[in-house]
Amino acid sequence: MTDFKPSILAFCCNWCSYAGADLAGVSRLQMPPNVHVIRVMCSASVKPEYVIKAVTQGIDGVLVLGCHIGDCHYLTGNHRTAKRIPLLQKILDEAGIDSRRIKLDWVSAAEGEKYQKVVTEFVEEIRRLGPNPLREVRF
Amino acid sequence: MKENVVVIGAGIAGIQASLDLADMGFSVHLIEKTPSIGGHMAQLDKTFPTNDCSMCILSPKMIMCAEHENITLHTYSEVDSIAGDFPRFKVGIREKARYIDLNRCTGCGDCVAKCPSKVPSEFEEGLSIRKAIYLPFPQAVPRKMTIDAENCRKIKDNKCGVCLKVCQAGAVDYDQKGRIVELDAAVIVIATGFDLMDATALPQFGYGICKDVVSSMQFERILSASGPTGGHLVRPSDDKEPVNLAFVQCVGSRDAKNHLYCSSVCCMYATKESILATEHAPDVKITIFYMDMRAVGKGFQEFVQRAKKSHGVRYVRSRPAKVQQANGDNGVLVSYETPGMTGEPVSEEYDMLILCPALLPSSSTREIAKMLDMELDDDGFFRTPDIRYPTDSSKKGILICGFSGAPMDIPDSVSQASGVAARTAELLSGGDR
Amino acid sequence: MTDDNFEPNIIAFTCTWCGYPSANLAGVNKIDYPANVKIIRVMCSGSVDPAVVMQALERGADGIIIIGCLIDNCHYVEGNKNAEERADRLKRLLNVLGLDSKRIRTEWINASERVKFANAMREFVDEIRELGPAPHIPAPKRKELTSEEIKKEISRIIEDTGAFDCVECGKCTSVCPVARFDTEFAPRTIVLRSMEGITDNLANDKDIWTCSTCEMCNSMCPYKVNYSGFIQGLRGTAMQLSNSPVCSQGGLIQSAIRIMAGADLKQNRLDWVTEDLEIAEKGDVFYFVGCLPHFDAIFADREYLELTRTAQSAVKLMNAAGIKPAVSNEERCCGHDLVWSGDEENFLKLMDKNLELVKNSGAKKVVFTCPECIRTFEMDYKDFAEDIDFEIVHISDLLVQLIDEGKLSLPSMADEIIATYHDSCRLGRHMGIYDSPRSLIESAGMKLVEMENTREKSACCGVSAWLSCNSAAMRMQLERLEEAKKTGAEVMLTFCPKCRIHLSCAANEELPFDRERVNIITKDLTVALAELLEGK
Amino acid sequence: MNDPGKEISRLAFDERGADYLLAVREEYGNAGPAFVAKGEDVGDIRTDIPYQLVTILRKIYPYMEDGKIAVVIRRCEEKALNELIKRGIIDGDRIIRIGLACSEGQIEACRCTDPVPSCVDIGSPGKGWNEDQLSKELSAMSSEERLDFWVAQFRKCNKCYACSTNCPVCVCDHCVLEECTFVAEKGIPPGMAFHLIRAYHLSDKCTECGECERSCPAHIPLLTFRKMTNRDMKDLYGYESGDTETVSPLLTTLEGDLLEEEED
Amino acid sequence: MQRVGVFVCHCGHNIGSVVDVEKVVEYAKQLENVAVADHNLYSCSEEGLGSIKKSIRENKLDVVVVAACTPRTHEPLFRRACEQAGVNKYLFEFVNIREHCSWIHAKEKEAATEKAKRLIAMGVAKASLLTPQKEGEASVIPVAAVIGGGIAGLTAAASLVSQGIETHVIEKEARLGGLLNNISVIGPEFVETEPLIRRLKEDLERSPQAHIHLESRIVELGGFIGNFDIKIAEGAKTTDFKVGAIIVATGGRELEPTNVYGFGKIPTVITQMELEKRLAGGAAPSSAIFIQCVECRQPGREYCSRICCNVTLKNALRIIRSNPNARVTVLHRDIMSYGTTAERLYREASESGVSFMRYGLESPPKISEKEDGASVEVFDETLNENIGISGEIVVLATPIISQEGTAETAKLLKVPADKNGFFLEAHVKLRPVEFATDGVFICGSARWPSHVTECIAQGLAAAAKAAIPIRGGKVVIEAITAEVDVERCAACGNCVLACPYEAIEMTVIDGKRCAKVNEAQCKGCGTCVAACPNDAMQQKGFTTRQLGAMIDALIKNCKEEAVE
Repeated sequence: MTDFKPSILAFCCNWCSYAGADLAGVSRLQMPPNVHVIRVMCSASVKPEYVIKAVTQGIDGVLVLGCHIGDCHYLTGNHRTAKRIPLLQKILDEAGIDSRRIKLDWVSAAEGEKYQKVVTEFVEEIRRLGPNPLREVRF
Repeated sequence: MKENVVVIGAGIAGIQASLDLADMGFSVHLIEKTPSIGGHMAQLDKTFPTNDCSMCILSPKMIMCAEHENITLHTYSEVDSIAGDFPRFKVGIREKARYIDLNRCTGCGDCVAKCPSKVPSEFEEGLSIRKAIYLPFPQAVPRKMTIDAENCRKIKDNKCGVCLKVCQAGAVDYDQKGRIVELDAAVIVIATGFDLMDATALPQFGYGICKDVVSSMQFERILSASGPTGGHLVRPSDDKEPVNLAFVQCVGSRDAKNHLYCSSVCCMYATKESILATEHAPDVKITIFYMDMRAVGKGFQEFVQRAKKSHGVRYVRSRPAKVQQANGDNGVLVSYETPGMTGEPVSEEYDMLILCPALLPSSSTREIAKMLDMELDDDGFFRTPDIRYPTDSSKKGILICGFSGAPMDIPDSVSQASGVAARTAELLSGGDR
Repeated sequence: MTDDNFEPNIIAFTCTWCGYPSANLAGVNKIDYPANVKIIRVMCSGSVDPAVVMQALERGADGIIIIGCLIDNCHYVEGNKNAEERADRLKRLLNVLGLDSKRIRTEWINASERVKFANAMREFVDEIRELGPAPHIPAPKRKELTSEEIKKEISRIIEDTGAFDCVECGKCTSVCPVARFDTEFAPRTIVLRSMEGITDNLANDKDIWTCSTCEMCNSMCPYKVNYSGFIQGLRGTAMQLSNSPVCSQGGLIQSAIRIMAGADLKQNRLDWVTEDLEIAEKGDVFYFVGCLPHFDAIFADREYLELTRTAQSAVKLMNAAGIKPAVSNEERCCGHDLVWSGDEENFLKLMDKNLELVKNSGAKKVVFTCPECIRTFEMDYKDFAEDIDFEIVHISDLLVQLIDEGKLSLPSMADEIIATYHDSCRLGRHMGIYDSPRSLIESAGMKLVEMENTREKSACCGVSAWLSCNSAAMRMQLERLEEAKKTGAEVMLTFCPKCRIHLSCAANEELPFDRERVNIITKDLTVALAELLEGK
Repeated sequence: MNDPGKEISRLAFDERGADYLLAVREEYGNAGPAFVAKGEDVGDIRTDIPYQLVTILRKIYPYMEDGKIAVVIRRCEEKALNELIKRGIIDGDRIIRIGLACSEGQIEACRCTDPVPSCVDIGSPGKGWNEDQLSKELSAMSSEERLDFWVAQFRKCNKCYACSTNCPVCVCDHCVLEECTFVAEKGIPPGMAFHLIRAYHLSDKCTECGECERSCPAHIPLLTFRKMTNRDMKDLYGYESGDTETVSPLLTTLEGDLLEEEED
Repeated sequence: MQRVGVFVCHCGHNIGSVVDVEKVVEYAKQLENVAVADHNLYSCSEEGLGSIKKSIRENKLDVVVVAACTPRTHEPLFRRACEQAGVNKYLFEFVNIREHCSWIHAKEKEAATEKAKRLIAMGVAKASLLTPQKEGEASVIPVAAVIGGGIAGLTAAASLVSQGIETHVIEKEARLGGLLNNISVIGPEFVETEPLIRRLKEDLERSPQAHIHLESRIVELGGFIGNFDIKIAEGAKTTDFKVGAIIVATGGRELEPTNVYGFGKIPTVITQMELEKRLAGGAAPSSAIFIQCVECRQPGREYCSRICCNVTLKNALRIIRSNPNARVTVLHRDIMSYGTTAERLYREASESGVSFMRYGLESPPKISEKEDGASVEVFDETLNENIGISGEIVVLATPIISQEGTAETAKLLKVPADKNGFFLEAHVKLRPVEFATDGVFICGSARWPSHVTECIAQGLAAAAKAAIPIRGGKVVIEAITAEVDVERCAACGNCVLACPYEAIEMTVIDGKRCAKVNEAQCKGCGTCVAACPNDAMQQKGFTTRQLGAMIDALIKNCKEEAVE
């Protein structure tokens, strides 16, 4: 349905993806207004429980954006993220929640355009997937 | 006891030098001719190549400068005399009368509203007016009013006096006198920056003749949200949004009859201003007349590519020779030779023309050089004799940084300003190499 | 003074309809006439270009006779009238040059009058034999330049004029008045091509001749490249490669000047000196008249020019200030047109003669009215000759000085007329004299109205050194006249005789628009000032 | 087998020098975990009732300052014990293992794929199942059907915490699911988050002993969910819980197998 | 409950023109715990800060939320303002409604205003749960290390030493001097390089404070500002030492052209460095052709390497000065001789006969070998003609590229490098010689190709920035480290293994096994927090309840919206 406005949560790490988002802003790269950024110190500090909480309570999509492997301000923080999120996606898939609602990607401080691309494509993907089925499911 | 260091000129170079010196533990006296620190960078809307809003990255440093316990500000003051030599200089600072009690004034602005006499504002490059009692710009530091004696009816011919009545803080004091502050200083840092060349000296460009020919600094003010037009891109003659506008580079620079040197920053700020212009007025078409597109810094080439590709800026490698009034009194006719193959004289009509005049060593650079008989190079910048110390002037103990030494952009000025702090520490720790 | 076995060399231009048939009939009827005569058939006597006649005299003919139909039955209605009128003007020029005007003769002979033809021939040959040989100027020798020498020569020119500094910014082309109309011509491209060492096309490059050398580009160049000096140098080299220009007036004036350079003539340049004018052989002040008499002769059909009145006025003004200027009949053309068309060899001859002249007159100050002459003295003479010790001053500066010193007082004009002043490029941009003419106009009580393009930006009259007269020049002249008219001035004052000639030439043409737009008379400022003395 | 109890107590006390024995004993008609000191009567030890003794062991371990404890452990319990040893929660040397091979019926009940302990002391090793029937069906379903299935199942949960209490590897005393930081609805049933968080927490510990499914009063097929999660863990990182060396992949760096930078 | 103050900024035009600030302020007023909501034109100006401080005092606020630009520039500024108004500087939350809202949704004003509301709701939710923190302090070892012994590194070291600061210089080659070792004279004033390097070397060798390590590379690097410990492999042996600050001056190197313009095939086609050697030997060619922008300012390597034009001008003049009738041609796409002395060099070159020809990127010069050199055919844009020139040598002006081994250095120092391999400084305009990582500084061509004079200036600047913490003696540590709730910790060991810095160990506290964080070593990344299953591990300023509250605020907002 066309007027479906997806609500999307994005975790951005202070050193790379948050700075990339800032650069996208400074370069006035336009993107859909459905993404809400939470600044964390490192993508590795994003607890999978947050993602589960968000998805199970109606958030349509969660973006976890960290530094490129090797760029992490905290050395190998983003390695852990790179291990956790795929497993989380599989578990959600097992439970029937479409794993494409969760996306992990790497955006460096100099990649304003990539941030715009990731955000815009993710919103399109979520729009295609439609609203989160768990929204109406009343437990 | 902390040694005293006097820094003359509070542009970005002076501010950065003062902050680094103060962080190193020296007691800094920062002298600024105008009522507020900030220098020309305060007038800029954005800075290249990241388009950071200039005031947003400058005001934190200005505030840190004002609040740093090791820095004493002497604004609206000039260097009266410098005697002695390294490391015991005697500096006389003439603090001009502001007719305002700095401790009481809160910068609320009630007086400005009532003041009757209007004066063209230097900060807005004459595009809008300020009052006789004024605050140079909203984010001024110190945020205190100043009464400009020449234009104040009360001080000049003892009439009016409305600001005294209106000021609840009772900060106005018409018989305040300027004073001379004597201080001794171990090292003197000169950061007197640049002045924009007055383009009326080149009548062929029509500055001051055609209304729609403006200087680049005026255009920066037009683009600025806190500027005279509130950020709306309109042309001076009829306040209409220009459809096509052009930049002319090297006005007075790279010109054997005026200034042979290249002012280093005009190519980049013209590109920046053109990108900003397309943001303010999306369907404006922009042409930049240039000689060599000197985009040499980090991210500069990509910046120019972006201007070309996603903002449709047209770069023409040619220097216009003549600018005449188009029809009526708005718009201009620019005649230049088409570059390359055709090579024939063409004149095109533009709604608005922005000149990028030469950036000259400032008048205070000359005054101070005369006062200390320091050597200037043939372009009027301070000579730095020893290549190992780019910030050492021809006199020991007197250091220079920023535009007073050579044309350079903000990052280089900031680097030199920090370099001055290192040299000061070297000189004063006796370990001079 | 004729040596006895001198056989004159006579050329007869015969028109096809009368002249030539009469010669045929003379032949058929075996009426002989001296063999010195060589016959050239032309369609009509009117088609004989005075320049061709002059060049014939220059290259070796002793006498030229033009034979056309009887007046009023010229096959082309008025061909012979034109021929007559042109021959008169040519005679006057020869007279001024010191060549006997009898060397040119016109005869109107019907096709059948074969006897009249033969008699005319015989008569003319005797007359010329009587006169003796005309001075013959050999054609200038062409030095064979190898491409290496050319390159060296050009880089010397580039060195002298600072052309190396050119950064291809295009300012010169964008202000060049010629380039605006003639899209082929671009000053920048000419400089660049030579800088890149491309000199092979110099032998047939026509562009270098179209430059009007008005130095608008010099005034605009940010790196002080002396572009006009560059063109002057190039033209000199081009001449060596026998790349000669197409001169206006068919090269008549150039060949007259070459004659003045090559031959020792008994000139009569001072016919304009009336009794009331006091001039002298020697004196502190020497007045260099220039070729005004010659132009008056050549352009006699435009009476309102009255170029020699400038000379008269100048002397009158000087006399009024108590100066008896030395003026010499031996004066030669200053050589301006030759130096600008690359004929350095003859230019140097003229220079030596003139410098000799000034030295003999003992003058310490030489006064000029003609901007081209003063520019040639001030710049080219000082360039080539070393011993220039006299002061070079223009009449305008002299008059202003005299007025300041109170030696001269000009009564101001009764009814104030509105005038505009045209800065000739030689006086303005080349010499930098802008203010004295204006102060003179003001002190004369005239209301000066400035044109839009004035002082350094003053527009060019389109032609210099008789070289670049073409459609572009024409449009420049019309534009200048229109600009003058637009100021509402009644008269356009200037000091330059050449500007007045060229601008007058434009005014004569058939105009595609209402003539009123360009209808403004030009007047020489010296003459205007002198008229004040006479209370006009 | 004659009386397994005797055999076990012999093995534990006499042969392997244990001070205590932990086993399942039947008393007065109901079977439960029994903690027998050396020399005490072992009683009627039952080896056919599936009971997670390692959970009990973990709970009493802090209070047993010294002495060796023998435990009757099946393969899944052995692996659970290894997980606890790996995390330093239990000192392996103090535990004596008495391997019990599961009976056919038990293997079928647990759809166990790895029923034989490393050393079989009691019972004869049976053949493990290769696939859990339900998880096969589930993975054949579309994600909507799977979602409806699990929503229906999890709607039955009344948050009695039996599953986490009885789970040998669920070591936290204050379980985060008891608070509303992540499990928003305070009411019953607790919503999907409860189960998904638990699945994630156990992904690198669960040894598929099936105790959660057995102890769930609402009969939610939790073991199937555990098996599917473990299969994901195996697919992603080739990790199977149950040994004392390999560190959980969620805690280690990418080492060699660097995720090649997806060049987009 | 906390009294929260919300201050929404217009930021002049940047936010005010897209987000309806008044409507957002009204919305913020009715949020839970919000005592006061206000807006001003420039919150970062003195006036803005003044009004916030006044509002904190008047309304006795506990926590401040500012909705403006990115926290990465102004967070310290607003935190200090809160401190001055009596609020602990960590009871402050920054909501970015400029870069993350108004600037990127300029055309959807309505949606941008709604999003701003939601962001502020999330900010307030977190702010209500903030707790006061105290910053840690660490002492600074008064020793500095300079990596790289080129002109920039030597200047920095010489300046530090002469300020009385002990400095280690770590140079991977066998001798100091870097690129200048094989350049004999530098433009634009033709200064000899040998005495310059020699004097700097002597200053260092003479001073007891300086330790020069040649042929040495850093193998290990740990610690943080004030307490770095460096292990270097010096020839055979390895030495390690502790330093307070590190200056990176690894410089750049000249690009070896890869089969372009016949390099490698035609012997007379050489690079600038090769030409420097020949000119140093005094052998000036009779004619030379310089080609600029070789393999740069083109797709794949877009940047302009800033110095090659001036190097070409200098070398062209050296050829002409030693052989006046030499013919020198420069094929270029722009001459980048910015500044005073460089532009005069350009004038002098063109006046002494160097001819400059402009070629387009699409029509590069074509080279063909000739017996006594090479001939070049170039399409001159201005003359619109193909021009053939021949030259005894053809010099390719290739760009300065990043030093090899930059990737390792970056990894060791944990500092970013851009796509061209040049290090990324903290802020391109205002912190050009510092890295985002505290205590690590950058100067010279490692940051960006720079002239010798610029390298020296940046060397001095880096020395100043390094001297500040060392002279200060102590350094403040951000209070965002992790802390363990001993009560809840189940000693599962996840955090110990997860921590990238091994800053956590398992201990026993009054009989209970639990994890313990070494505050000084913890960098505050939060990896352990995510690994901890039962919320025992919390990161100051980013606790699970705070972030949970933010997620709740978003969920609540979306539900309301769905209902509308």
